[in-house]
Amino acid sequence: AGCGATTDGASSGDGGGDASVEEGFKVGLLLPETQTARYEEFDKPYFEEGLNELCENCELLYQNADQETSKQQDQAESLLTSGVDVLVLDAVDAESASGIVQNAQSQDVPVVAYDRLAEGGVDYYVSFDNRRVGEVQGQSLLQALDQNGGGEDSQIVMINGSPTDPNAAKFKQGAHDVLDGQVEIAKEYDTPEWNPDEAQVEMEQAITAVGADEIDGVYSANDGMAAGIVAALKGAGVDDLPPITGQDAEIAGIQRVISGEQYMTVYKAIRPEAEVAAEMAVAAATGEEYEGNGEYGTTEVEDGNGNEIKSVLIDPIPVTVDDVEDTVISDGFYTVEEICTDRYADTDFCQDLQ
Amino acid sequence: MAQQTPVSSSEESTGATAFDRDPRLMVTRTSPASLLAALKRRIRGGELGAMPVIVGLIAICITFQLLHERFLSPQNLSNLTVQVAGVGLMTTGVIMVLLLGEIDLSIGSVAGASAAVLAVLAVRVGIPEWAAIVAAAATGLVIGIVHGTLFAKVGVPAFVVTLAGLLGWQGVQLQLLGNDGTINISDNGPIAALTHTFFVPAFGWGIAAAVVGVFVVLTFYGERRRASAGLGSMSTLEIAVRSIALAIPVFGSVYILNQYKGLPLALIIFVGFVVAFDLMLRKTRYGRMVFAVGGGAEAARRAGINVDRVRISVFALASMLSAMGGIILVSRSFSASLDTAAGEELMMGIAAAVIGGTSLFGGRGNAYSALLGGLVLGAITSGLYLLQMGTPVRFMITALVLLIAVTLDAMSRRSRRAHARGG
Amino acid sequence: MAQQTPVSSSEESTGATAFDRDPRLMVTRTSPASLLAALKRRIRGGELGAMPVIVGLIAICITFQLLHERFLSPQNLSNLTVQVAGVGLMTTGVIMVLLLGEIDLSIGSVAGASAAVLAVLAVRVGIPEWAAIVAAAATGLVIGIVHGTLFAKVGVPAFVVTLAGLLGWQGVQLQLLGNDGTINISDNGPIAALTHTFFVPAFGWGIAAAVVGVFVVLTFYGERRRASAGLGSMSTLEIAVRSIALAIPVFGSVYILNQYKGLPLALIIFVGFVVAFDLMLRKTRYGRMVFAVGGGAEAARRAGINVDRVRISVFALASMLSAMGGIILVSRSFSASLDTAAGEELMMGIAAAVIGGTSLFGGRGNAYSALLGGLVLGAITSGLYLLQMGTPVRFMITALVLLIAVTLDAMSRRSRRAHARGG
Amino acid sequence: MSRPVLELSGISKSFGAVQALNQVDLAVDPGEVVALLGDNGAGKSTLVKVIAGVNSGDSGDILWEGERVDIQRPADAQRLGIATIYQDLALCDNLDIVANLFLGVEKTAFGALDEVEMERRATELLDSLSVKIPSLRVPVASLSGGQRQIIAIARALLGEPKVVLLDEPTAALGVAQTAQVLDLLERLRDRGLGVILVSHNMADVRAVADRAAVLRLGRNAGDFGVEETSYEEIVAAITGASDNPVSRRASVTRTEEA
Amino acid sequence: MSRPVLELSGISKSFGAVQALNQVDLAVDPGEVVALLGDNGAGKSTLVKVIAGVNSGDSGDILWEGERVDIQRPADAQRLGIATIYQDLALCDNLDIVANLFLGVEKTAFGALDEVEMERRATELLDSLSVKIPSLRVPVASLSGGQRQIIAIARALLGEPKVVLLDEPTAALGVAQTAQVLDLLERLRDRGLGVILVSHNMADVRAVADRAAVLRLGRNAGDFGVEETSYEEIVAAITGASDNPVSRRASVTRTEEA
Ligand SMILES: Nc1ncnc2c1ncn2[C@@H]1O[C@H](COP(=O)(O)OP(=O)(O)OP(=O)(O)O)[C@@H](O)[C@H]1O
Ligand SMILES: Nc1ncnc2c1ncn2[C@@H]1O[C@H](COP(=O)(O)OP(=O)(O)OP(=O)(O)O)[C@@H](O)[C@H]1O
Ligand SMILES: O[C@@H]1[C@@H](O)[C@H](O)OC[C@H]1O
Ligand SMILES: [Mg+2]
Ligand SMILES: [Mg+2]
Repeated sequence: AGCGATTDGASSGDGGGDASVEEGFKVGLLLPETQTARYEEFDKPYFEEGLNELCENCELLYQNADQETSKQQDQAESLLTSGVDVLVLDAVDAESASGIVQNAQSQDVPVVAYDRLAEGGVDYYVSFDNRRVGEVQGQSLLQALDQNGGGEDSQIVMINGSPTDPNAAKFKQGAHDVLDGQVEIAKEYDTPEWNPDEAQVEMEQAITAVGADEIDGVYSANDGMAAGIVAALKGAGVDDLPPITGQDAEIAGIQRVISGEQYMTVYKAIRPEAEVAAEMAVAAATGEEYEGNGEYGTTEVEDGNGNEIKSVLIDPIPVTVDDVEDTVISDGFYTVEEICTDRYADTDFCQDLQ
Repeated sequence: MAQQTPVSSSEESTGATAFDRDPRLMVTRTSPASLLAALKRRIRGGELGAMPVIVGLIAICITFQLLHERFLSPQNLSNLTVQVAGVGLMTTGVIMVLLLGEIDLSIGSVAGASAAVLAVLAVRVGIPEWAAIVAAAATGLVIGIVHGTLFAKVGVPAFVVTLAGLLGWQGVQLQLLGNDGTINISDNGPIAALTHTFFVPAFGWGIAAAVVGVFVVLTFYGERRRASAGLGSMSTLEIAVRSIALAIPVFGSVYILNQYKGLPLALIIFVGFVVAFDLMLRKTRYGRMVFAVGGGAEAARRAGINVDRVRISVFALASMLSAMGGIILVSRSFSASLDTAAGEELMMGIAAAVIGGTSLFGGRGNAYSALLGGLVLGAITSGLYLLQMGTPVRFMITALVLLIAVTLDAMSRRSRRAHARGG
Repeated sequence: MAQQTPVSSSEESTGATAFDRDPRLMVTRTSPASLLAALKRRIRGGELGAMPVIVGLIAICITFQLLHERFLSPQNLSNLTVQVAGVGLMTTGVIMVLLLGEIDLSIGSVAGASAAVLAVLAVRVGIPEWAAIVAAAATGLVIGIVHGTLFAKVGVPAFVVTLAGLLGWQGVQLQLLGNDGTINISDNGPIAALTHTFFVPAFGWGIAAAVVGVFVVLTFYGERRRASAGLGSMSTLEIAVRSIALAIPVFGSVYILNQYKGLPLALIIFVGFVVAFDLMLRKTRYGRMVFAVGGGAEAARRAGINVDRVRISVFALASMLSAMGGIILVSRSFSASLDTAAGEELMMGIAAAVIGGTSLFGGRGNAYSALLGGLVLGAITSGLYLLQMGTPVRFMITALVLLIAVTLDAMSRRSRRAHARGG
Repeated sequence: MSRPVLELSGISKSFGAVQALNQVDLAVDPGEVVALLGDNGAGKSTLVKVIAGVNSGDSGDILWEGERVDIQRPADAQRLGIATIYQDLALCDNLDIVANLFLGVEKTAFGALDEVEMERRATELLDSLSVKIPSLRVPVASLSGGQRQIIAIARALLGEPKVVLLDEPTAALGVAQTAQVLDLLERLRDRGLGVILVSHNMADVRAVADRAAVLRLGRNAGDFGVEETSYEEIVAAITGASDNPVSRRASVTRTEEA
Repeated sequence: MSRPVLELSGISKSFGAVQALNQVDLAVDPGEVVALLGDNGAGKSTLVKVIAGVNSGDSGDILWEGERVDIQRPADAQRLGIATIYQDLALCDNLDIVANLFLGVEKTAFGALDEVEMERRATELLDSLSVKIPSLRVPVASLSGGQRQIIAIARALLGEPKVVLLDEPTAALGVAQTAQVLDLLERLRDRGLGVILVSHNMADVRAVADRAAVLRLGRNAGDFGVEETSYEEIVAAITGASDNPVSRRASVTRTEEA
């Protein structure tokens, strides 16, 4: 049987902790899904780089769960079988993940929660505040509406993420916290699987129901869905697109931002997040106490079971056309060439940089 | 106790009477009254054809219109026709496979993989968009040939082949779109034009007139030939009734669509494929072979039909249509992404075929199922979004309507089922 | 030109010879040599039964062991048995439905909805966990009765009923878990115990001995009865060979599992259900009826079988097993969430049944398919995770192995297929 | 004469636009073999299926031992004591011979199927019908046409029926098996069962039937005592004309020896 | 006599553990009707299917007009000029009568199916076989047993075959239809076709066949000139014993009139 759920909040280091950087050890990384570009493209490679810098001889074992809880559980067991010394877990479902956490700790393997706070008393946690993401999106949207001279009677449409993704609920909460009372929400949808085609149909129906001219802005929970939303608006003959939000700073999203089709996206600076996670993992595996690095300090965050988890929280960054250069490009997230493909070569943004 | 009944001479003159005058047959088709009587008998006998679906579709439309006044607006109906085109093409392919008595679980993944091929070629490789469209469709064709060959030649059940396809081609899709996740395509090239082109009113009227005209002429000519060959044929009255029954929805749709942006190219593509496949299935030797293999593969083989070739070609066509569905999806959203066609498309595509009246057991159905079934599901989705239903409710209502639509059909078919011969 | 062949008196004495001595039958089963010969003839004739799957499973295990030294470690094998239990129960249900010649697309959603019921009752309502388990299983049962009734009585095709179920019950799952999304259950109550209990070594050995012992005694007694009734029966040699063939995997598994945490309760539950359903299918009148309906519903009806009742009961059992699968999934992760059983479970469940050798066309298959097919898919997944395959690659390899496994079976079955009578 | 065990009056049945049976009457006494004759498509099998409860008629009455009964499903007919051998044999192709023989009436011991007992009785039964089958444990799908037919016949006789309906039972049988089945029919008659025999084989009909009822195009077309009616009369009733292919053939072809 | 159009030698075929055919020889000349006789399960249909390419034999040679041929698939046999009527009729139940008749040999006009022409010819053809079918446009699943049989026969005769194999073609037919089919067989013989007729009906065999080849338990068991052999001799060859159910029945039963 597993051990109790009441693991002491300051339990970091009391499991495992006998590995050494010189000899190297195995680090397991579990990411939640592949439908969103960020995990395979950024999170994993950045984490790997970070780990290699701290511990040359360490070996990274990686799995992706395709947005399925039970799959992630199988993968965790597989990593434990392979003998990892620390587990870095981006849970598909934060609450269900308590099973994984307990299983790991019963084998003296410490757990670092990555991006989403797995329950069950993990050792460390690093993330963006998902609720903050929603707030940032909402604030940007309000700002854009203000610029367009809209006030409380502005009408917006909200296209939220998957009803089966707990993150989506957090984004939605954050956005509502900011938007409620400030604007009128004419239509709101949850979108199965974050599917852009589905989002497009939702938007088309919202346009039919409300009228294209009556929509002053659209809250889109991520960039993928924003693609469908833009298409719906263009299809309805809207040339002057209302402000549309996004998230993830996908390349396609950035391209829409520079061409004026999408107002903003949220850039989650994944590199520092991944680097902090690597630092936490090495500390946990070698039995040291992680105290933050020069740039980010630690705070305590309470998880669903009431455990206080030592955490690092990184602020999500809103990116409008004015910020692209200072964020994703200067961070090396994308190069100018990647963004300014043929289709986008004659945008002001690309013209200016060339 | 021999009480012989005399052979009544009124019944028939010789033993070798032509059987189309069999006294047991209660149908004639000359007067309006007998037409109506025949209709009634068909309803009682359960031979309803597409009627239950059409009635269901109308009921759905009325319900939603009562609940939301814009449901039947030209704008919404125009959107609806474009919304259903992508999955509709996939459904047309599924119908071909269902007619064989098989199932294709890979349509979504094939559409997704082809969409990825399209975007990669058009954007990353940079070949002209029309060439990329051809290449994407060809990708579908090749995939279908692979599926068909594994099924027909190697003998792997189609369910398994296409289940493997469902996983495998999604793998390919992920691999191709790789780290980008999403590739935007131009919003004013040929790809985008597929779903964002609308024709001026006159063109719509022209098409409608042509369609109805061709139908009337061909029917009339065909029935005259039947009559002159001494076979039972439709009366002029019946031809007229049928022509009007076609003309009303055709002209009606054009009228409504012309009030918004005009006839959408996507609708023409979709309906065009449906009509083409319908003609192919009903009027050509190839179509006859497809039905024969679906109704009894061994009997077809014994009749000298190359069963393997029919099977391979059907899977090839089905995957090609899925690929085209994928192209339409890309066109609509100006982008190919990791989850293009990776969601409900598979289930909805198959559901549409079944709702439209194509049997899951092979050998019974028609291409129009794609149109009718697609419209039913599209209307439900469209209506529920207008009413802003939450996902759980939407799922449940979709399920319910799906059930009701098919229950209606099943109940009407029951009497027929009772007659079918047993194993 | 009449060249009469004389009636050779050596052939047979009277016209009414007992047919089990038909001179065309080339099989006897007494000597080791004839046993081997019979085996060879069966291989050539394509009557391989479970052999290809077992060989495949062994090949997969060897391959992965060569690629990763911990694949066959007690820890991994122990995990594997618990990992496959949930979907395995769902597969057992699917097999029942496949035997009827139907399909159940709702297993994932039913498992998910039942899991939600379990968690809501146990945590939010706060009834005792064992009562919640019973209630969740009962939920599955009721859902199955609804499906079965719609199918059998109303006549809606099972595919459509369960497609509606797929959507509808997922809607219910979403609705029940509402905004929480996830409900955690206690990690040391009865629910958690289902998958986190392992038995001490002695217990495992006891079970193994009991299983093999019962098998030997029953087989021996049964064959003696056959012999004394003058029917063909197995020789003692054959009984011995079969008993050993059973004993090796049974004792072997116990030995290995005892080296880690011991025999898992979840494995006993899973295998227990498989064995129970196997016995029910092969040894009871009810099971006979299920096969009869699957092989020819009309023939079964004419034999006086209440076809509707058989159908409804099968769907009820299938959904109940799905619900139990859902309970096991909850137990494993200490929580019910929005995506419990909402992913690959459906496809994997059906794929496992097919890989295990149950036909998609009704009337052919057995409950052991759930175990064998589940282990094959579980081993592949487990092995690929150990090797850290990326998702696209993993999808593609899973697809490939699925194909190979079934191709092997299909090829061996080909000769038989060629003989089957045509429509 | 004794009271009919089974009596039909005014049975009608249509399939869509085809009126397959139109006001048909028929009766069979205990210990009587009634041949039901008629051209292809005359409605014989349809009538048999109405009696057996496979399809219920659109109208008309069925009297069983003088009382009106309602036969909705095959199980109803079986409960009354009607055993039926169908023209389309109604076997489960995936099941083996023993399983088909005992389908719906399996023997059990301690709740489990008693395969030994069933196999033993199946062996006996098939032996008595002199059919050669290599193994009782093959799926019936692999049997020859005649072998399937014999299985179907054997099946119907397992219970203790009062009336047996046989729809062309000897059509696929070899000469020896046909002889056995005819013997069997005589034994059934002698045991007091009512038998309705559908057949196109006049020789068989004349050999075992007491009475012949003829259907033509779904209607009654005569009821003859077999002994007092000539072959030509019956054929004329079946085909509906005294000038028919049979009579034409008889007059032009070389002399038949039989 | 003329050279055989079709000659089989040493044909063997087994299904799993059952040896259905064992070194079987058979030949048919042009203009000859050969009856293929045998008990149920003797292997007649299996032999027919080997010739027709449905199952290929395990060993043995097939000579066509003196030359070895390889018949792998039904299409091969059809190409040679072999038309086959199967005992299990091999119709597509979902297709209507016209579609079944012309399956694989549809008439077309401008690339499209010429339904008018096909329906016209179908009408003619079925008329000549004196079968009554309410409508040509119903799926064959709804036909009576005999109606299906007639469709299968009509189908086989649409082409211009040189050899026709008929596996119990009259088993389900009414008296009139049987007479028509026998007439037809005689016409085929007169046109110089080779005909192999599988039948259990000795009267039919004696009426049209020139020669009778007997199979027993998968082996050749005699080859008789029909005219010079008695009924009893043939039955003895079929059953493998001169004391058989047929002879026993003939001796105990009341006098047969036929
Ligand atoms: N399920 C059905 N659907 C439609 N028509 C049917 C159906 N069953 C039978 N019929 C029609 O009813 C008529 C009578 O058929 P039935 O099978 O009773 O003939 P039958 O007398 O048994 O002929 P046979 O001697 O050929 O077996 C035929 O014309 C047939 O086509
Ligand atoms: N596909 C098959 N699989 C296994 N055994 C078969 C198969 N087909 C035929 N057999 C067996 O081969 C033997 C010969 O069958 P066949 O059908 O040739 O007999 P037949 O002479 O045509 O008999 P009938 O007069 O009853 O039609 C039978 O014992 C039968 O069980
Ligand atoms: O970044 C987002 C992620 O947090 C969420 O879980 O899935 C959708 C993504 O856009
Ligand atoms: Mg009949
Ligand atoms: Mg035969």
